[in-house]
Amino acid sequence: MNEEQHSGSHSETIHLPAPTAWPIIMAFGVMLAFAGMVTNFGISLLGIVLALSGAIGWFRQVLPHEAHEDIPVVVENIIITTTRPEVARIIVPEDDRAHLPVETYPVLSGIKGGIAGGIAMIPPAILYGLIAQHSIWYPVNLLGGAGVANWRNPSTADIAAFHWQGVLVAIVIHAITCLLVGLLYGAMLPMLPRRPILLGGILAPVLWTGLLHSTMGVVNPELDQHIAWGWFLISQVTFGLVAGWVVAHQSRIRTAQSLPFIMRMGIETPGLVRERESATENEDESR
Amino acid sequence: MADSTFPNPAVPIAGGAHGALDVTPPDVRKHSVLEILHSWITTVDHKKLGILYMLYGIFFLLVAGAEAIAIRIQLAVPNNHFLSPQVYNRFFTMHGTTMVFLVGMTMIFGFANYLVPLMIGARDMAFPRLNAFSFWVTAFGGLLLYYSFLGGSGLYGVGNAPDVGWFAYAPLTARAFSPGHATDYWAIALIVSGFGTVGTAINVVATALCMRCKGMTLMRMPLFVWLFVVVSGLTLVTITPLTAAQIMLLVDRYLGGHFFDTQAGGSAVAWMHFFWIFGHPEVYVLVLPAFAIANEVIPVFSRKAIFGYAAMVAASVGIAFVSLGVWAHHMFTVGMTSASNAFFTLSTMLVGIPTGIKIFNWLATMWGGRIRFATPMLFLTAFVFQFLLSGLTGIMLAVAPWNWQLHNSYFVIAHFHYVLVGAIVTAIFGGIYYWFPKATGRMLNERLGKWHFWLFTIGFHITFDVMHIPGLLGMPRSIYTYEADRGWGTLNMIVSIGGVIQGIAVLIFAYNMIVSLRSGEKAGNDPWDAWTLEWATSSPPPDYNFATDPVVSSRRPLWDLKHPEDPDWKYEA
Amino acid sequence: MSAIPLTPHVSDHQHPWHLPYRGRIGMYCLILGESAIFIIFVLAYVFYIGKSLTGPTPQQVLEVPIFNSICLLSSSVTIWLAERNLEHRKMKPFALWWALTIVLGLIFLVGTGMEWHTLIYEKGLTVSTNLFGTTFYSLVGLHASHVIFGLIGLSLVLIFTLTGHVKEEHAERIQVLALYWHFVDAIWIVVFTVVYIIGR
Amino acid sequence: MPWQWLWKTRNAIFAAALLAFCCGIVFAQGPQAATPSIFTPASTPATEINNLSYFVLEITGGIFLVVGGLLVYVIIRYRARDTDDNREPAQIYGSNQVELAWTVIPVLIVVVLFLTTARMIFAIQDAPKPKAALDVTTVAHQFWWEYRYPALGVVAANELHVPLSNTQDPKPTYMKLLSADVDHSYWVPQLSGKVDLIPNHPNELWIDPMRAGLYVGQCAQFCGAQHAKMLLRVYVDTPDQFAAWVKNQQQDGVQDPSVAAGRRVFETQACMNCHAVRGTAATGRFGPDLTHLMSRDTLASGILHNNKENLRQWIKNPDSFKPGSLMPAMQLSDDQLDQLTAYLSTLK
Repeated sequence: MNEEQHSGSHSETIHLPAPTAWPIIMAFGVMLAFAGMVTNFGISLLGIVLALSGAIGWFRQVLPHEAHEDIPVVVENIIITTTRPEVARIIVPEDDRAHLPVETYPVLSGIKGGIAGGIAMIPPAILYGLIAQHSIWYPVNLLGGAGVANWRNPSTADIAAFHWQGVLVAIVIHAITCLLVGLLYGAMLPMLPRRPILLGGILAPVLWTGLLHSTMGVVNPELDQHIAWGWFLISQVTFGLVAGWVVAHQSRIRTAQSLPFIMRMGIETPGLVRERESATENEDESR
Repeated sequence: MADSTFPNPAVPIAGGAHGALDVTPPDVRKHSVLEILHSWITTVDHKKLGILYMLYGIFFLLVAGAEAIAIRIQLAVPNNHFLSPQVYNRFFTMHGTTMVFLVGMTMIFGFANYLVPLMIGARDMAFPRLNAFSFWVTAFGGLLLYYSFLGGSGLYGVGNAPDVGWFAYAPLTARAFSPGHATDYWAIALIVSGFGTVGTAINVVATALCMRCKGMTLMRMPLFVWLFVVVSGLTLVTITPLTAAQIMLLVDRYLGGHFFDTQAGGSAVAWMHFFWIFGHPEVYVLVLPAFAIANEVIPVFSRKAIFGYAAMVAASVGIAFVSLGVWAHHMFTVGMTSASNAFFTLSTMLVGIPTGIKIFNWLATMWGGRIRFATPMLFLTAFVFQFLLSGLTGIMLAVAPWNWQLHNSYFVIAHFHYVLVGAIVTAIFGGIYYWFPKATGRMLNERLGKWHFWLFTIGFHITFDVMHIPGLLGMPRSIYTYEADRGWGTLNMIVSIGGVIQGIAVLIFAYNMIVSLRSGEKAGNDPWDAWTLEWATSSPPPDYNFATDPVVSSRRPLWDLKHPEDPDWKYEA
Repeated sequence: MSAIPLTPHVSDHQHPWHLPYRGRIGMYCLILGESAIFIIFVLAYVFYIGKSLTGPTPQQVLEVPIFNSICLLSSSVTIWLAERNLEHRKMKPFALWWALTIVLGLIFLVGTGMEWHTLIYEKGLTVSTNLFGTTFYSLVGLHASHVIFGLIGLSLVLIFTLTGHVKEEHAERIQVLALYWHFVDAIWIVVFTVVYIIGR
Repeated sequence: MPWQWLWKTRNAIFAAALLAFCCGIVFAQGPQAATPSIFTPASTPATEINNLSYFVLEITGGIFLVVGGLLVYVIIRYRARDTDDNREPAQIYGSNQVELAWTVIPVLIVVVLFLTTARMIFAIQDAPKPKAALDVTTVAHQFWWEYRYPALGVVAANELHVPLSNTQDPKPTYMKLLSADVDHSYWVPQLSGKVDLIPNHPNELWIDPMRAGLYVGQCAQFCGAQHAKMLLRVYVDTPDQFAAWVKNQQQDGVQDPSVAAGRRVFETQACMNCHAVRGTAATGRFGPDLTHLMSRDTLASGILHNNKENLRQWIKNPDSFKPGSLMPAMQLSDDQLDQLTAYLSTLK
């Protein structure tokens, strides 16, 4: 394999493919063959003859053995050096925030929390539909309305009726959003202080609802007109609380708050790796 | 290959970490002009072919740039008569076609040819003769395209070049609307140069997969090489549909076929689909090499390893795959169903996610570094900024309803020139400043380089920032002139002035290359204190690249040599 | 043979360094690109089914070329048998199977030629007759041109075999060529399905 | 030293100043009255797109401020300094958590943007057509526009008249878009987004203009030599104006015996092969219908003011205004030109 390039490099010469004019002749022939279509058939003929002779010449270059030339090697020392011989390390102070808890939740717990919360927020939403509009489809259609064709200025009865597109779109939107929020939550969890229930259960839903309240007029005006923000907030908080509860009941892992922010971010760098390895070793010993 | 003797034990150098390599000095025998010419024409050396690709690309950059300047002069004031409508239409068609196929494609393959074998520690490409054929057939295809200025309607007719737009929408390309041979030139020249493109793409993939030096596993390949594997794969599945569409066009024009003949039930929309199935991934074929250059230059000048190597590889592959499913966002106005419009809106927005990851990773690479703003890094910093902006205008265009307003307006022109000039050309300039010392043994003049950078960047922003506005004010593309009462006059004048400034900057660049080649500062083998294998041989490298086959054990083999106390392989393993 | 020690890692020296054969990778790439061309032509064919404004229609003029297809598809088997024989250094059976492959390919080409002759001169279908004619001749013609290129390659190998130039060490290269032939056959299955089953 | 820093970044400051200067010129001058800006909508589709565009601009602007701000911070904070201790900085290889976080946040943004966009696509594209809607068939030609009002029996060219609409009693105009030759695109930015006119591929477009007046635009798909001079003029009339306009257009061409000579020129010099004048033998369809030529403000698809002198010049040599136009110069004598112009001027 790769015979002519990589063999015999220990001697004073190296085999390299020999220069050849056949490829350029063939290329010129191919071009002329096509150029004949816009000029003159004779040019095509000339091109075909050239291309064929190029192909034959090329063929003879590689068969039965690829032609090569020997290039003499003159050995010279190349010094590989740098102007910056030293490398800085990220210094991790040992006493950094040692008083904080040293346990947190794995990334996957966020996804589990997202799924659980997504399921848990359905009952309050449905309940709202039943109480306010006597239809379980009302909140579903509000969410899925964007995907239902011809949905302009719907009446309340319209929204309360069953539309299979609405259900489908609502399920997709709901599932994607819950999973993503859960994933984001899980990814950032190890970086942030604990109290997932306070953060994810109360604070995040309130912020999220506020953000939606201000942008919903553009994102989905039908939803904006028909939405009951109180119930919306309840659903969101349900999501947050359940997600937080699920996360809180996952088994904890140790990478935690005694470390500086850069390590909680999961940054990979030589100095920190050593630190982390030694941390796990200590952990093993302590157990 | 099996044994691993150490013939050159490291020689300690005061104050530096070190390693040692064997190379030869360049051949110093005197050659006649004819001999030199002969050696370049018959060469199968990837380095020489890479340089040929670059020179060819730069030549056509100047040609197509001149066309752009003429276009801008014509548009500088309303109701101008500098160019006739026919000449204007030929110029913008040729400008687009040249820039995409003869400048963009050749320059990126110039980089691939020169650097991929060096970076993976190989002696040449996998198929050296195919490599030569690919270059020459591409080159002759380009010459054929420009020959149309002389021989448009056959040798005896009045000279005219293609004038149907670089997208050549049917049925404007039918014999009934484009008599003569101008459109045939367009199709045939692109088919011919397409052969070369496909050949090189095959070559790059085979080289990267089959020619790696010992220890260079796939996950240790420089990101540059990774990106070019992705680019070549993408080229293989995008240039070929274009060739297929051109064959259909020629069947229509020569054999009386009806593929795009709307009178006989053919479909004009089918051409748009076929063209954009090629046309949109083509943008990524061009921009991924810009990413590739950024992935090499930004870490070296920030003095840090690239942040998130695996994520960068995944994002590149992701971009390639998603880009195959977004073509119809060029067709939001042709009357697709609302569901199709929604689908292509979504798929287009999805491209933003892997590209976002890349921008964040470059920022994280620079974060905490010691950034040296030499000319290559200046260009690459501008690249990141401009690419961010073009990505955001891309999101705007992906919003189908807004696209109904923006499509085919000057906003779109500004957007894709932001990608093509602001991202791709800027990165390529940076790449040339970075690797010129390796290819020639001499540094490009830093002072001229700074002039080039600042003039070019300022000119760029004057031109293309302002160019968005006439689009928002209702100015469509491809018009040779416009009414005076539309309020586009001043804006177009500013845009044209910016274009001239960019032209001057490019001339400075060309001057810099010529001067530095003759009398530039000697580069040495590793002027930027870099980490990939191409810097482990002399500048310019000998014909055989490496006297002995390199062996690597990490993504940054030269870092390992320079910092034996903190080698990468310790971390990566 | 020596190597530059760019801080070799200990474990690297324990595994032999193995890379794929470049010819095979190159052929896979070529097949990838060719597939894209065929996809576009097939899509065009499917898109234009039933869009012709005038006759003749496929039902009126097309006959299913079953014998032809069997010949072409069985040539995939014969070329595979030839490859196996070459690997085992059995040159005579190799040449025999290889020649049979070429004969089968030729039968296919002649069959296609006769089909076209009938269509053009008896049934009056040309490229410019209607959309069906345009798409039919383009797609089938594109495939036929690939068969021709494949046959040229196969014939060259046969000539070299008969003159005694082909040896066991060329097996890898010959397998690459066979790969191309398999691709041409596989494409025929697609073309056949689209043109003679779906489109008819 | 701040001064040193200023001196070092003088190029950047110069660039910023130049940019600010340019923006100043642009906004000091401001868009003119006839500017078809997409930000001054006058019809529901354009208004909804305008609102959506502001929403998208806010989101992308926010992203730009955050990421661009980070870039500027990195450039300033982490540039190599003279006081550099000549060490390599700490090497950081990546972080899965951080990658995950900055993947999910863009995905969430995409979800929001997509839902908003999808709703808008359906709202505009699939809007139900009210009974009161006016139907117009628009046929694009190289390089002019033909308008047919099938319910009203009116054929017009280049200048579209539509009735005013309002939210209480909507009177939208639904256009069926056809092409006689190559691809064109219908774009009047203040009324709606553009829709292409493609041969053998009918499309639809609707507008419900809320303000009377003239709206301009032009063909937005390259269609040949005179693509640039294929201008669009949409007149939004009050109900009375519109009724009067329709009434006039429905009549046959004026038969004025005093210009019979000109009419003879029209009928003998091949004009009638391409142009129609209702009530005469001229029924050509390749060029614009001239039955009510003088009721239009402009000639040659909006590029010339419609008066006798321009009309005469245009007939004499169309190529001097529109090189590549499909209307041939008929090589008429000066007398013939005068007679023909006089005749056409009576077609009110």
